[in-house]
Amino acid sequence: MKSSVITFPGSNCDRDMDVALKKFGFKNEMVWHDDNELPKSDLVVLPGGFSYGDYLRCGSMAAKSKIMQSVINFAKSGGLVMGICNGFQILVEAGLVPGVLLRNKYLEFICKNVFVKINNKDNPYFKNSDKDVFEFHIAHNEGNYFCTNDQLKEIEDNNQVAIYYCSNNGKTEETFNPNGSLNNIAGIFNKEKNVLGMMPHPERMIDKSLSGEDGSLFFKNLINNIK
Amino acid sequence: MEVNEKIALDHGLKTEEYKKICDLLERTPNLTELGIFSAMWNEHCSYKSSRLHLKKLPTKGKKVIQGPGENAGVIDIEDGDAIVFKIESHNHPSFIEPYQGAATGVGGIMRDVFTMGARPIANLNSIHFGSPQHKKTKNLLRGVVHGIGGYGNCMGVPTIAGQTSFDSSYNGNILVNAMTLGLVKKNKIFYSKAAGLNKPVIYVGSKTGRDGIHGASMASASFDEKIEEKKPTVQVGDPFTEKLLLEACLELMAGDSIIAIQDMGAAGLTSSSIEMASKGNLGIEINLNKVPCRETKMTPYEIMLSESQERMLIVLENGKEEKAKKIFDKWNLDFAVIGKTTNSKNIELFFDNERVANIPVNTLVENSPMYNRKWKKSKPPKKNKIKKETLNKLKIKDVLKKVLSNQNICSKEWIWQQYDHTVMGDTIQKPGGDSGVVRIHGTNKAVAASVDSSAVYCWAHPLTGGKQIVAESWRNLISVGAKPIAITNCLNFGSPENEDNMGEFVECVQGIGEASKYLNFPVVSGNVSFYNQTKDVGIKPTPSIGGVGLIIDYKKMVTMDFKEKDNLVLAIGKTEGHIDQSLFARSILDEKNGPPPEVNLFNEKNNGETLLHIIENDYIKSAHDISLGGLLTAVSKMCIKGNKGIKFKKFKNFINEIEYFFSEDQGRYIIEIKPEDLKKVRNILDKNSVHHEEIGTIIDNEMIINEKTKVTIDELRSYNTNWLNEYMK
Amino acid sequence: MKISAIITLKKDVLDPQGKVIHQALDGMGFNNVNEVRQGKYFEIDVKENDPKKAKEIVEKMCSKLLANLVIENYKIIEIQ
Amino acid sequence: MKISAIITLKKDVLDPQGKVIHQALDGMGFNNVNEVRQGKYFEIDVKENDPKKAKEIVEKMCSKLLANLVIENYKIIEIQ
Ligand SMILES: Nc1ncnc2c1ncn2[C@@H]1O[C@H](COP(=O)(O)OP(=O)(O)O)[C@@H](O)[C@H]1O
Ligand SMILES: [Mg+2]
Repeated sequence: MKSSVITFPGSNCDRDMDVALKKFGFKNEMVWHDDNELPKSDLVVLPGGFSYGDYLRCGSMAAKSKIMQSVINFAKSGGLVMGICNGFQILVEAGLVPGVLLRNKYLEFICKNVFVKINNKDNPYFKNSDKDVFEFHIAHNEGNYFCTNDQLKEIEDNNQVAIYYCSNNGKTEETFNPNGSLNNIAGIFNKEKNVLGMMPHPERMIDKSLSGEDGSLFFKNLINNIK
Repeated sequence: MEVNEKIALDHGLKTEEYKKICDLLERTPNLTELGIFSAMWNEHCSYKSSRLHLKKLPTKGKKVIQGPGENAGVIDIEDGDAIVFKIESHNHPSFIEPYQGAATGVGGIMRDVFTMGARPIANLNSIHFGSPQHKKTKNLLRGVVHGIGGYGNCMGVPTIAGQTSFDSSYNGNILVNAMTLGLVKKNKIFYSKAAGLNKPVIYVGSKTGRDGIHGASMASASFDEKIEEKKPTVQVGDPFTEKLLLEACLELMAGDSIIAIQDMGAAGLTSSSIEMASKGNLGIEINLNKVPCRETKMTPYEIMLSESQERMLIVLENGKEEKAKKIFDKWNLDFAVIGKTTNSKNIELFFDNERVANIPVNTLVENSPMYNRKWKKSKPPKKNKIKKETLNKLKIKDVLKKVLSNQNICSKEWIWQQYDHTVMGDTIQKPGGDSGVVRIHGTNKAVAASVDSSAVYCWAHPLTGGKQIVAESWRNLISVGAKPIAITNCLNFGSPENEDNMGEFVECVQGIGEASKYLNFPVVSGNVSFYNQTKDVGIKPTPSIGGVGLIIDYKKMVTMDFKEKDNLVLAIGKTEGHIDQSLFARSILDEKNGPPPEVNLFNEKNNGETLLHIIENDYIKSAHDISLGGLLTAVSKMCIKGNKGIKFKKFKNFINEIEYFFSEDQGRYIIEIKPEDLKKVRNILDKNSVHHEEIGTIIDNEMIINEKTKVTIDELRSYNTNWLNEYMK
Repeated sequence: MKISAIITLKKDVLDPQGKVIHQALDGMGFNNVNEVRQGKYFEIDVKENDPKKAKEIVEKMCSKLLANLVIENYKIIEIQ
Repeated sequence: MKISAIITLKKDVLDPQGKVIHQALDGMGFNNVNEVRQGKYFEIDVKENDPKKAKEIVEKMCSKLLANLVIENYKIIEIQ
C-alpha cells in the first residue's frame, strides 16, 4: 500500500507519521507542499504541526499551497485523505470537511491522553475495528470543533461524525470534553467518508513505551481495510 | 556624535573601561565602535566577574567531546552519536514581557544547539516566581508558561522536564532558564571557529530590526525604578521562522559547505562575527549595506547591536554560495553574502562606502576586562534546637497535607500539560518523573535529563547548596536508570559588585565544582546571569543544574509509580533527621534559620552507583529519590502515580516520627522490589556498605502510616494536585 | 496606500477568547460588561493610490485568505 | 453600548504573523503589497450609555489587560 505525507512549512509531525505508516506496512513517500503533483497513493496524510506557524488561522495558509489542489482533486475522486491535528485544520480550511476549529475553551494548549468513541464504522478508517473506545493522545491549542446548527444537522444526518471525546467506557459527556468541542466531536468525515479529519495523534501511540498502543490498532486496521 | 566618557558611562561601561578602550585603540572610538565594545565587554558577554571562578570547574571527562567555550557542550553517547546541550537564562526580558521573554529564551537556546549541527530532541526549563500572593506572580507564571509552550510546541520539540518554584525573593526578578538537548553524529559537529582567508561570510534567517538594542546590556543591569524605560528593547519571537531556519541549516549542514557557523544571540551580529574571527585568529570585513533590514534607515550602530531573533552567521567554503542560497530560498529565508574573512585580524565594517568601524578583534575578546571581585565568605549557620514538644504536638496527616499541597511540592501538571511533551514520538518518560527520557530515534538507547536548583540551601550555605544541586541532579538521573554523564549550569545571582552576592556566587561555584569532580559529572556548558535583584536586594542564589545521562537499553528505564501489591519498599541511604532548611521547617514551623543538610559525596556516589547496578540487574520495579519534603513526600508521590498504597513498618529509628518522615537528609532513594528478590538486593547493598531499611509493603489504595494514621490515595492526590489548578483559575 | 480590514466572528459563532477575556475583565473589577467579542485587524499597505481600487484589492484578500467566510465577516473600514 | 478597540504592534516591533501573511498573499498572486501588519480587534458591549464614559472604561481595559503596552498601542475607534 502506498501512502504520501505532505510536509508544509512548519509541519512537525510529518516524520512521526512517516515512521508510523512504515511500521504498519505502508510504502510512504514525503511530498513537499510546493509540488504540483501527488505521487500515486492509496492514502494521503496531512500531518500535525504548526503549518505557517498557525498564524492567521490554523491551517489557513497551508490550505492555499500548491499541492492542495491535487489533494482536493484526489479527495474528490474518492481517494483516502486523512488530516491529523493541524492536518484536520487544513482540511477544514480547504473545505474538504465541514466546520472550523477554534481556540480551546480555556485558551490553553493541551497535551494528554483522552478517550474517544468511534461513532461510525462504515468506512475504511474504522471498519472491522474490534474496539469501540480508543485511548488516543491529543496535543493542540485549537481543537475546539464548531459548526453552525444547519451544518451540524447535516453532519449528523449523514453520520459524518467519526469520533467523540468520551470516558474510558464510552460515555460522551461534557466532563470528558477536553477543549469545548461542539457535542464532544473529535473527528469528522466528509459526506463520502473517504476524508477523515481528527485532532488526536494515533502516530504517537504505536509502541508500548510511548503514551499507549491504541495507535497501533488504528493503523493495523487501516492498512487491512485498504488492502 | 563625538564619543566621550559620559556616553561611555551611559553605555554601562566604567570610567576605567572607557580609558582602556581608548588606550587599546590609541584613539577615541566612534559611536558604533563604542557600542560594540559596550556589548562585548558587558557582564553577559565577557563574563568579566565570573571567568576567574568558572575556570575552576571540572570540564573534562572520557565522554566529553566539547566542554565550555562553544555554543553548547557535547558528550559522547556511543555508536558515533553525541548529545549537544546547554542551559541559558532569559530572566530580565521575561519579567518585562513574560510571553515574549520566555519564548525568545527557548528560541535562543535551541539555536545554540542546532548551530552545532544537532537536531533538538528535548527541551527543559527551570522557572522561578515570586510569592504566590504577590500581585504579579499569576500573570507572570501564565505568560512564561504560554511563552515556553508557544515556542517549543511550534518547533515540534518535546518539553520533557523542568522545575518550578515560588519564593518571595523573586517578587521583582523572576528566573526563566531554558535548556535544550540535541542529537548529532560525532563526525558532523559544527563549530564557530572561522578558518581560511577570503571566505564568504553569510547572513541567514530573519531580517534585522531594531529589536532589543542594548538587550545584552539590560541583562547586565539590575532592575530599578526606571525599568519602564527599558521596555522597547523586548524582542518578539517567531517560532515559525526558527523552525524553517532549523530545517534549512540542517539541510545545508548535510553537505560540506560550512566552515563555521554561529547563531546571533546576545549582542547579535557583533558577538557572532567577533567570536568567529577571534576563534579563527582572523579578521572579518562586513558591508552593512548588505545586511537584510526590516526597517528603513537603520544605522550601522543599530545593525550591529540589534538582537533580532532567528538569525545565523555562516562562513562558507568559496563557491558554495549558490548551493547554499538555493536551500534558504526553498525555506523562504533571507540569505545574503555580507562580508569575508581577512588577514587583518580586525573587525572592519563598511556602510555607504565608508569604513565605519575598525577594531582589532583581540581587544574585544582577549583584552576584555576580567575582575577579581571582592567576596565575603559565608559562615556555616548554627543548628537550630527544635523542641521535641513542638514536633510531638503535630499530627502527621496534617503536616503531610500541608507539605504535599505546598506550592513548591505540588504537582506542576497545569504547566507541563501545556507543553507538547510527546511530539517526535520518542518520549518514554514524560514530565512529572525524576527525569524526562527520550529515546535516540531508531535505537535502543535513551537519554535522560533533569534540571534542578535549591535556592534555599544555597542561600543558607552556598558551598553545601552548590554541592547539593549537583548531587540531586545525579540522583534524578539514577532514579530513572540512567548513567549520569555531564551537566550544564545556569548561575542566577544578584550583583557581583555586592560582596555578599559575589560570595554566594564564588562558594556555590566551588560547591558545584567539588561535587561534579567527585561524581565524575563534568560541566560542559553553562551561562551566568548576574544582577538578578530589585534595587539593592539580590535574589536567593539560584544556580540551576541541568544533568544528562544515558540509558543503554531503554526497556530498562525505571519510573517512580508503585507497580504491584505485596512488593517491598526500601529506603536507601540513612535518615538522620536533618530538619533545618527543610520544607517542613520553613513552611510549617516557619523556622528559616539553620544549615542545609550535609552532602556526603562518598555516600552519594556509593549509593547512586550501587542503585544503578541493582537497576541493571532488573531488580527495581520503581524508584524515586528523596528530596524536598522528605521520605513521606517521596513515598506519597510514588503512591499517587501508581495508584497504590503502602503499609509502613514500625520504624526502629531513634528520632522523632516527624523528623523521620520530613527531614531532608541527602543521598537517599525509595525503591520497590519483589519480595523474592529481597535477599539478592540486600546482598548487593550490604556488599557495598549502603545503608538501607525496609520501610513497608505495597497495598491497595491507602497509605497506612501507623495504627492511628491512614490516608487514602485519592486524598493524597487531591492534596497534591489541587493547589496549582486552583491558583491559576 | 494603507487600507485596514476588520474581521469579526459571525454572530452565532462561539468566541472562546472573547469569553475568557470577559471573565478576566470581570475578575479585575470591570463588572459592567455585557459581552466581549474578539476579532482581527489588518493594516495592509498596497501599491495602489486609487482608494477605490485599493479597497477592492483588500476586499479580495479578505475573501480569499484573511477571513474564513464560514464563520467570519469582514469589513474594510478606513483609508488613511 | 458597544465600543471597539484596535490594538496594534508598535512600529519597530516584529510582526511575525503579518510577515507570513504577506508571503502567503504574495504566493497567491497578490504581488502589490508593501507590508501587512496584524492587530487585534475587540468589540466590547458595556453597560453604560454615555459614549464618553463608555470609551473611558474601554480605554482602562486596554491599558490594564487587552493591550500589552510594552509592544502594543491601542486606540478606541468607534461608537455604534
Ligand atoms: N557557568 C558556566 N559554566 C561553564 N561554562 C560556562 C558557564 N557560563 C558560560 N559558560 C560557557 O561560556 C561560553 C559562552 O557562554 P554564552 O555567552 O552564554 O554563550 P552564547 O554566546 O552562545 O550565548 C559557553 O561555551 C558556555 O558554555
Ligand atoms: Mg551561542
